[in-house]
Amino acid sequence: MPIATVEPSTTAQEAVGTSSRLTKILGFACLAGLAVLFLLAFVLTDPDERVDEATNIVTGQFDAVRLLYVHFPVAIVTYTAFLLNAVGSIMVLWKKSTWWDITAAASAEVGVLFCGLTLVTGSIWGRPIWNTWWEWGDVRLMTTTILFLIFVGYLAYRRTMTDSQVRAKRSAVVGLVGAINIPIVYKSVEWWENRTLHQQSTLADLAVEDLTLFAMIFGMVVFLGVYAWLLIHRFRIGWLEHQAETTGLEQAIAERRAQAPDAIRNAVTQARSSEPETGVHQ
Amino acid sequence: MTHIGYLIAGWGISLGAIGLYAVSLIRRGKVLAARVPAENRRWITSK
Amino acid sequence: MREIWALTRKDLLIEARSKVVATQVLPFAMVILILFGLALDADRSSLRSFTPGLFWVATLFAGILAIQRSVSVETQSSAFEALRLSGAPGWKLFAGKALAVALQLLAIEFVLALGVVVLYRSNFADPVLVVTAALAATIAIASAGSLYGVLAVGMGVRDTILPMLLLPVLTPVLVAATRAFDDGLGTTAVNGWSWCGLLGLFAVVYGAIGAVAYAVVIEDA
Amino acid sequence: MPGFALRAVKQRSRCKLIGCKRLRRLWAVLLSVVWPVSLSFDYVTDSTTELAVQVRGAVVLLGRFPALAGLDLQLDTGTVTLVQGPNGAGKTTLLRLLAGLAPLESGSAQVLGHDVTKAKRQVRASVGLLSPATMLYDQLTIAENLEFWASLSRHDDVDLMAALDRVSMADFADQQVATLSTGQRRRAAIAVVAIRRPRLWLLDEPHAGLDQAGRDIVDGLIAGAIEAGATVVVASHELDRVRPLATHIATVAGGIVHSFEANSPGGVHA
Repeated sequence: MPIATVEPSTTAQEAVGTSSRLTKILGFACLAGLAVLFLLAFVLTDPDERVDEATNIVTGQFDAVRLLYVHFPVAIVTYTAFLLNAVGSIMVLWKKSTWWDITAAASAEVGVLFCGLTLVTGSIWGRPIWNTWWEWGDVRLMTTTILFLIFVGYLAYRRTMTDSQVRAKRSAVVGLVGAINIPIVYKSVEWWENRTLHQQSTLADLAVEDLTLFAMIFGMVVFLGVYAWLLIHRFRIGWLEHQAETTGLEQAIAERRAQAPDAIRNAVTQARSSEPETGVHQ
Repeated sequence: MTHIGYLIAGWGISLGAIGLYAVSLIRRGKVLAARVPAENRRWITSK
Repeated sequence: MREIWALTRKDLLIEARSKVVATQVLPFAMVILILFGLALDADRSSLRSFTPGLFWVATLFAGILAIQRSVSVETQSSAFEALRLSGAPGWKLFAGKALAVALQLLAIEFVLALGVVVLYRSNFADPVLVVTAALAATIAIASAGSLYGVLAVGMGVRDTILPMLLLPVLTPVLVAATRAFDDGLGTTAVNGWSWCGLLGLFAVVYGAIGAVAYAVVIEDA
Repeated sequence: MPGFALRAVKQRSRCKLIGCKRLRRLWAVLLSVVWPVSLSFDYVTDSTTELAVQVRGAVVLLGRFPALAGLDLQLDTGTVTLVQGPNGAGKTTLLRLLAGLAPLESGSAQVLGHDVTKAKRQVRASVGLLSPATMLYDQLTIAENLEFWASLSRHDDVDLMAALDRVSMADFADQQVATLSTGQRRRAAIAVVAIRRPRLWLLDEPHAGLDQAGRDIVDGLIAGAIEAGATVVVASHELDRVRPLATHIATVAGGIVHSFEANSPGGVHA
């Protein structure tokens, strides 16, 4: 991750973006964490192998389990991101807060990325373990897919509006209704097919060693850090966009007001020319 | 190591996509920051 | 109540005069049925076993059009402004618009039901269950649809964004309604009434969300 | 022209918000020109009458364009105000703001004692906005349209035929709107506003598209509204028509009220 180096304040005007000292520290910590996670996932932990003592047949996920060290944290980040979006949506509707609107939008965008990655990594893991890229009968897969579609729609919806107040309020409604829908989707799909493959082979069913569990939790922490880094940067972009809008606004108001004397002079001329229907076009 | 192709694909796609997204964010931020006066970029100044 | 009925009556009256749903949306729903039949190679037994799903997918697609029509009735003469100016509470406006959509959807579903009986040789073994499930599902679809319809108003891209927003949200309704019909049509042995109960819950939840959110959307901006 | 009062006194406080030195200087110059005149203008200080409209520093955005750029306006109950100004001055947006339809970016606006942002529904229910869009359903007859809007705004008790008669449209009551001419639609739209018995009439180009008889109907309607104790705001380019009726004339330009002056109704203007 190329992060701008700290520059003396005199030249801070150029080459500064959305990074600050905090995000630089966080960014390097995340890179280091990812390296450690990589080590944990590929070197320090063992493949998932269970030996049936009666028949001596070896079962388990073998090395495919190493995919879970990325799939599980990414999924956790997805749900965190959409939860934050729901919180932001509530705050927009309750407090009419621009800050929360930008946060909600930022979190949804990062959430859609991670949701897509959850689906992709889950699918890649499912191919050797479930023997299929896609399993219709799995509740979590279906729910996550619907979640993904709802928030892709949310992002597309945000892009259709330019008025920031209208956009904030309406997309908050869309985000919130989408979030409320998630438990409904989960419940209905669970009823739909009473089996879920997920429950057969995840965290709880692995030959759980301390290190496996630690790697999972460590991965979760690292990816939440990555999420925080992305969220902060995305938030600052949204905030800069908002700033650019408001800065433009004050100037636009000033220019608009300055039109008044000219416009009146034209209007007077127009009244004298006794053609009241014709207005002055600006 | 079993399933080596799946592992490379899963980890590669994940880290690659996140990395690309991070780079795009930084780029977007730099372009936008140039359009906003410095005093409004509060995280840069130590206020 | 008076305001709700006035709105519903107005929308139905406009439909009775313009016949947009009757001459465009309804035939479209039948076209979907026939396309399914052709695409699935007119294999009667598979068509019959797929009937519940095909029925509800056709209803959802036709429903999108009916909702767009319901919105365009108001936008064509900027009547949404006048609805706001009427001072009527948002939830009543929502109820009136959603009720009109629901009644039109029920008419579409009735014709679709005749269609699957004739075209797919489906058999409505348990009419009480089928009608109850259809009522609950229709209320849920009309509620969510009316809300998303008004959310998409005021944008040039209305026609393309509405399905993308609405259909993912309606997936649970599709699942539950299909399962209830599976029982009602005897295609799969499931407990249709428990699914029907779930549909009833959806109708209540989407109705409540719609009423609150519609007021938020229409009273602002 | 006596009583020419630039209502820039309050706008001085907005300058800080705008933060533009050039503009502040501009206002200072304008103020110094206008100040002696505005002293003699005691309309604002007389607060014995109830205010129908009170707008302070209103900024309304259309997209990112400030259609209203810090507008101030006060109107007494029972007045008829002609809002004049060139196209794009912000007249329509001002009327929409007063109807509770335009969101305020900053500033405040009270209409008939209700805040337009906090009590939108009360504001909307008590004003009558006649806008360029007729807001009639094409497929319904005039009578059905009237009936619908009457029951939606809980005015079912009004005599719809009498309302149509007042705009000379009783003969067309059972015709679909789609078959009517522009002028006839305008008349029907006027009837829709009239049955609401609004306390504040907001007329946006009420004379547009009307024949001589139709214009007389509008004038009669304004007179009737005043008799009923309502307040009227007319945005119009038909100055010769409205001036004889107006008690005040507000000139809007550049998104602000540029001048606000009393007018003696009854045909001062030739």
